[in-house]
Amino acid sequence: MSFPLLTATAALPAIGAVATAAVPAARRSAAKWLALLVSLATLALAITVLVRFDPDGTRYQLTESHAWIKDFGVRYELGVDGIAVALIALTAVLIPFIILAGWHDADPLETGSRRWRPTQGFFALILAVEAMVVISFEATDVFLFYIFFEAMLIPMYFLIGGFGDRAHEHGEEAAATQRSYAAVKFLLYNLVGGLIMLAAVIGLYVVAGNFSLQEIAQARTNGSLHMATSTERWLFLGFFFAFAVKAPLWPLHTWLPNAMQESTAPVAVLITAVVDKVGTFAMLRFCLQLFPEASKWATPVILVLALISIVYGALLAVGQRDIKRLVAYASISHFGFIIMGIFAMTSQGQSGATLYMVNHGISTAALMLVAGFLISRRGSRLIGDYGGVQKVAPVLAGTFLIGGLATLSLPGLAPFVSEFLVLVGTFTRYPAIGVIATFGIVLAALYVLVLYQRTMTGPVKPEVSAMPDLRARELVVVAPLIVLLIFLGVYPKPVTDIVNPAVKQTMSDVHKSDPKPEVEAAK
Amino acid sequence: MNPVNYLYLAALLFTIGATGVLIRRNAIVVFMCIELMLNACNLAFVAFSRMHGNLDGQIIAFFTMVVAAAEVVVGLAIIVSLFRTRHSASVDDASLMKL
Amino acid sequence: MENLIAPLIAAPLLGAAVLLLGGRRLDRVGHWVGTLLSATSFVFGLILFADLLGKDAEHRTLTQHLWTWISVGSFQADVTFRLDQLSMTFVLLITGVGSLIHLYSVGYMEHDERRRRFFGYLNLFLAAMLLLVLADNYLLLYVGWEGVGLASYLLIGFWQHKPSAATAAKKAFLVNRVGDMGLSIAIMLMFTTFGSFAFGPVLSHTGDTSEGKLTAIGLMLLLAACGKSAQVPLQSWLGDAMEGPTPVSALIHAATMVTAGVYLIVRSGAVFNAAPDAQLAVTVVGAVTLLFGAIVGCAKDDIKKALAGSTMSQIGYMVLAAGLGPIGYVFAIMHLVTHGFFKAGLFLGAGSVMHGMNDEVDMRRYGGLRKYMPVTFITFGLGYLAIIGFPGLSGFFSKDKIIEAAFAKGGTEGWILGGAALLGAAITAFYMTRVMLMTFFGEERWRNQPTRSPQAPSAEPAAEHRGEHAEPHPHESPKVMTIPMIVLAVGSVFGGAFFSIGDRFLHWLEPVTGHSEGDSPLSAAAVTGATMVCLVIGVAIAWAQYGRKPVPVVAPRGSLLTRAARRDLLQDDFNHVVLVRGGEHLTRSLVYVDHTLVDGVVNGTAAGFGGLSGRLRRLQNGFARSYAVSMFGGAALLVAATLLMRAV
Amino acid sequence: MMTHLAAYTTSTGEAFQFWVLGTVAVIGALCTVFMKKAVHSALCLAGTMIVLAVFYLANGAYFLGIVQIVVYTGAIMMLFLFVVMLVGVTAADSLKETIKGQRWLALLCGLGFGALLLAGIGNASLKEFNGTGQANANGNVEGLAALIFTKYVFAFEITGALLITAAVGAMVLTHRERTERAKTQRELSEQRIREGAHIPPLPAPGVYARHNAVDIAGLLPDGTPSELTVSKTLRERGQIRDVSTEALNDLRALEQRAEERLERTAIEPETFKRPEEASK
Repeated sequence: MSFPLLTATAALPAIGAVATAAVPAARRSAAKWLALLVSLATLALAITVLVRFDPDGTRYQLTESHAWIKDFGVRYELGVDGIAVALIALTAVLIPFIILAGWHDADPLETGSRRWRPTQGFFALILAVEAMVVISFEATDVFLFYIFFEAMLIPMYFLIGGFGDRAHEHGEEAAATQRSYAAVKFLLYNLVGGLIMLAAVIGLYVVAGNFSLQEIAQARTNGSLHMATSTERWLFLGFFFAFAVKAPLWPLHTWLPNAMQESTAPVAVLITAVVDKVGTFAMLRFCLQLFPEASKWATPVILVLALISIVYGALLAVGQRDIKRLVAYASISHFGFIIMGIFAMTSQGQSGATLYMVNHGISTAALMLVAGFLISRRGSRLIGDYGGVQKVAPVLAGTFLIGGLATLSLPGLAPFVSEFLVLVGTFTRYPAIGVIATFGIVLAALYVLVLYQRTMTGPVKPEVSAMPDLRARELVVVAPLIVLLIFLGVYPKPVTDIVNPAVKQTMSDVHKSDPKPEVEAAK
Repeated sequence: MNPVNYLYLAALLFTIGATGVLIRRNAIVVFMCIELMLNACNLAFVAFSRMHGNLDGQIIAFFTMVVAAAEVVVGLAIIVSLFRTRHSASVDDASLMKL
Repeated sequence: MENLIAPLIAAPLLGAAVLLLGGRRLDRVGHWVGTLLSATSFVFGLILFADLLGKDAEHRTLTQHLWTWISVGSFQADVTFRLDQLSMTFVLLITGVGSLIHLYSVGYMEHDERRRRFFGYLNLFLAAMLLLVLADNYLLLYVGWEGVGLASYLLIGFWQHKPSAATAAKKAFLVNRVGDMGLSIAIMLMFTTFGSFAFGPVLSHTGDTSEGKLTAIGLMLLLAACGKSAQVPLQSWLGDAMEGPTPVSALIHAATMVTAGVYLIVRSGAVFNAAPDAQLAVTVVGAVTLLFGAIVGCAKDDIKKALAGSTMSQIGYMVLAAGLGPIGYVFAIMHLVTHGFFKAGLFLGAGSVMHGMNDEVDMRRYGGLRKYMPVTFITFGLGYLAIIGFPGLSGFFSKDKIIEAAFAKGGTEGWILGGAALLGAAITAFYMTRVMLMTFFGEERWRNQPTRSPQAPSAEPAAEHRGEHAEPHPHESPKVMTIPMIVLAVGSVFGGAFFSIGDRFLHWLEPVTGHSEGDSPLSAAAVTGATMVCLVIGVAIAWAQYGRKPVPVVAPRGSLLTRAARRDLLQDDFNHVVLVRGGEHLTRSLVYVDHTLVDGVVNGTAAGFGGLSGRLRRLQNGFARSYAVSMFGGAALLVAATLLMRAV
Repeated sequence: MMTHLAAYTTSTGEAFQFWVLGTVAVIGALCTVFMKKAVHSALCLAGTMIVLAVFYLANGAYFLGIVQIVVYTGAIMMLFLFVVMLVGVTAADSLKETIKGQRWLALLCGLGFGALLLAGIGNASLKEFNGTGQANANGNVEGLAALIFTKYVFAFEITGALLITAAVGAMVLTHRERTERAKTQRELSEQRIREGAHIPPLPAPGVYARHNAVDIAGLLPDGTPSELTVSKTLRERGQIRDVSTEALNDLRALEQRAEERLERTAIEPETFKRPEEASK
């Protein structure tokens, strides 16, 4: 391993963050461009990783390993499997769009109404988040992962608490208080999860003697490391709790709507499309590999919770009056699908879940960013304040509709593939749960179409009559995402090819194999 | 009788002094109580020196006295300046440690 | 030759892409581009048809594999097309009738500034429908299936500024989604049962599995069919779908959307053949819908809604036939094709009438129009004769066969179904005659009537441009609209005869669907006779009611049944009360629960900690003495500790 | 306990002395704590210290005994009294507790602590008890000196440093350097005018000709005493005698006697009460 590619992929945005923060206050636009360039360079690195990665090769590739804290056997160990590669690619792809979409979100306002918002800080924080997310996708050392899993919260906290919508129905003060409430809620929620995980991490060290995922997993599989059933279960719960908060899984979800509602659209995308993925990813990588038996033991409960998330999230999305909250609850429903796919313990389910992470990232980004553009035009997040936008801003409405259709996973768009895989994967092992989960697609249609109808159709409201259509920058943001949605919808092979081998590995970790069909008609 | 009683007495006096410190509000009286405690300690030291048959205990008691003297001097000075500023010698008036 | 299948779909898809992304530049030529591309795919269809005819009956199946779509473990979904006689039939129907409707729309939508987008949607509709009928596996079919749903959503809600249109579109999509749920569950069941969901493996291995499984699959497929084909209980969207422009109604009702369900059932014939219970369910649904639609059709004063009711009932016929198994499949498809002709003709005619009447849709404000729009009158009349099954016209052959087949099912079921079919025929005759009389005969009720009557708020912007609100001036529509009507009229006159002389259609389709002659308790002649009698009765009653005595402009209150029928037999009210209201309450209460309960627990914990720390803060009262007390207590504890340590 | 301390006993004289003086010491200590006025506390403490000095002597710590009397009772206690005078002899801080539950907590801790301490000593194994006999063989003072200047010499030096520091600290704290020159009479008067303070001389204390003591507040026309008439210090010490009612009561008595002499029945009540008192 000559050139530490993975380290570079994570380090580049980190350095970029520092550089961006260092740009003098007057040169705001310079900071923006710098951040954009860094994110694009990171994308290039991520693509190199994608290319260098050989799906049929060994499980973990491009590995790096250096001793770090000898006394506790903590090592700086990086390595990627197919799942990680896919998610790194997703992150690297989304960040440039997020930056571009938030181009003016952090500009200081001339009016003294709102305190000066440091642009440099905004973009630096976004890059910092990217760096941490990437490295936590790469880390194969539990302790290393834990550190960045937690450290992620710091920049997120400032992004949520520091940069809100310019428009707020209850005026500036209310906005500030609600923002800080949301930020603190986000922080505390995840800190509690992280704390419990820390206890589990230490417990793991006590049991296993080191933090290396590969070594422990290997020892687990060849039986050289035996855990008492109760120990394994407790450790599993410790890890799973943290990931379930991050994911988020019902009933640990209530931080997400506040966070997404109060933060600007790009940050909301960052939360739900990038950061939360770490939680589901970690379930797949750590929970299943380190504690296979406990995972199987907990599967029924987790599946039921996931099912509740799906239906519950969708129903609440229907009941929302706030566009962003609606999207947030929709995401909760989708995370329910992802977790269900992971714990269905079938190759379809887990490949579908991984695919779902990618697709959900893209589709939510598309929907949420367009929603953000809409909100920035009218200056309100309330659905009731819109109407007839389709007539004045057809392109905006069209992209919004496509994003919505992706969210309701219309066949031909990317999310359909993953959602159907998850459903099939679940159905083959737990038919009842699969059938109930299918109701989710009806509810999804309901909330998306209601949202579209109330905002875009009907007679044009006077407030929106002067609304401009999408600008060039905004089109640059949305169009590629839509193209990506359609492409992955009709030709998901590139992703599945990378993911499938990794999923096969995970399946063998938990000693599970797909249930055989009743009639072998496929041949 | 046996000299252990001296120790009992010392303990008793010490306790009384301590309680006084807690109960009284007048800084001067508080100081007196502290003196009382110190003296109780001295008595104990002296009794110990008698037990062990060497003079170390007395030496310690002697040092205690010296330190007590110094402490009284400084303490009373503090009280005086306190009284100068806030016209009272109550320890409760100087409750600035509150949040 | 099979390489022509992909272009067949690609052409309209390309059209949709170009028209929707093209922007304003294409506004002037857009409609012609759309029409041209759909015509192109019709031409491709014809070429392929010729090719198929060239082969002998057994080898008339072309497949084209493009790429592997999804491949995870044993889950293999390919993008593969399959063209056999069944799909060929549909391709011709869809592209043919579709192209005619395109042509018609050029005139009909002339005054709409968003015409380009309209044609884009039309092309999308065709593409989705073609994908549906050409797919080689159920998952790909599902793509077309939902694509049709999307296109219908876009077209029904084309006049989005009308809340009613937007709502109708949403309703259509949602109701279809319920059906789609059935389809996806069916696919999952197939996967777990057969390890595949491609037509080949599934349909050829139905013998290897239990009947229960197959029944489940069948019922799920039926649910899907109900959604798309507007069968009871998922029919409620069809009536509202009339909010869309009339050509859309024609397209949905004649060529594309509603026929999908029938296609699905016939395509999955093997499954149903092996699951009699599912078949029975299909026939029941068909029979019920047949009567339901007919009754609704009788009560509507809105010409489009009346035709919608008739569609429902005609599709009911087809579903009924499809449910009868091999004895019915062919006739289901045959009726589907003929129905495609005459129903399209009827709708285009209706559109032409509205076009001439400032988009007035209330038949009670028509009357005596035959003088003013002769072409429309004749074509509409021929369509009318066809649908009521006038001897010699296409409806006569196809419907007659279905009724025969229904009787041929045998046993009491046969009698019941057959009876229902006969009754349906009578009612059909009644309401179609009613439409005919109210529209083209009687005195001219539109004279000195302000148009835009309250119960017909469908304000089409085309009319708003012309801005006519005074008394309408009925006039014949332009050529571009009448030509398609004429073509369709021809089809609806001769189609049936052409198909059934020498059982051409039967032989064409048999290799795919299979066919068996049931043992009918009645002779074919008897059935035909009975049908004729019913027909005459229906027409007679209609004449008695609407022909002899004048039609009141304001609808009479009518009997209980009439009023119920006007409200779609209260099915919408049921939905509204149970689903909509209930759903609203559910979501609202859940929002409350989420805020107070789930979030309340969290915030409660936080508040609890806050309060606790507040209490502890009190200890820091700043009095040196109380600190001293704690110190002293601590000292005491230390002493105690040391003593204890010594003690033990 | 006598059993395993049989090795060593003391003379009955010392026993008698211990019990008598011990009682005195304890009483003194208690008084120190519970006396209302600081002066009394100081005096009681002095007593206790003297008793302790006697005990030192009895324990063969002659030097300490003397030092105790001289330094403590002599110097330190005088210092205390001096400060008490400075702050106010009769500044009686009421024993009423202001901090809730402080007293009970204090007593509880005290009792618990004492009990524990006594118990500790009780079961401490204090077997051998060899007196200071040979330790004081060649003089107690010499012995101490030997130790101080050999073994504890560093500690001794440090204490010296400590004492000096203390002395300096005391000076720093108490002695205020006058930085600006003193204000002249004129300036003071001008300042008074500027601040609009009480300009004419303060009213004199005393009522009528009967009470002219400085601690008696003069009465205002309505018979209420005026704060202004007594000095600030007295006011702060709360040493004001209110005689506002006395004069009236005397008058009442006088009239009553006169009436008795003239055989009239008293109509008014016996003593005249100030209105606000009556309202109480």
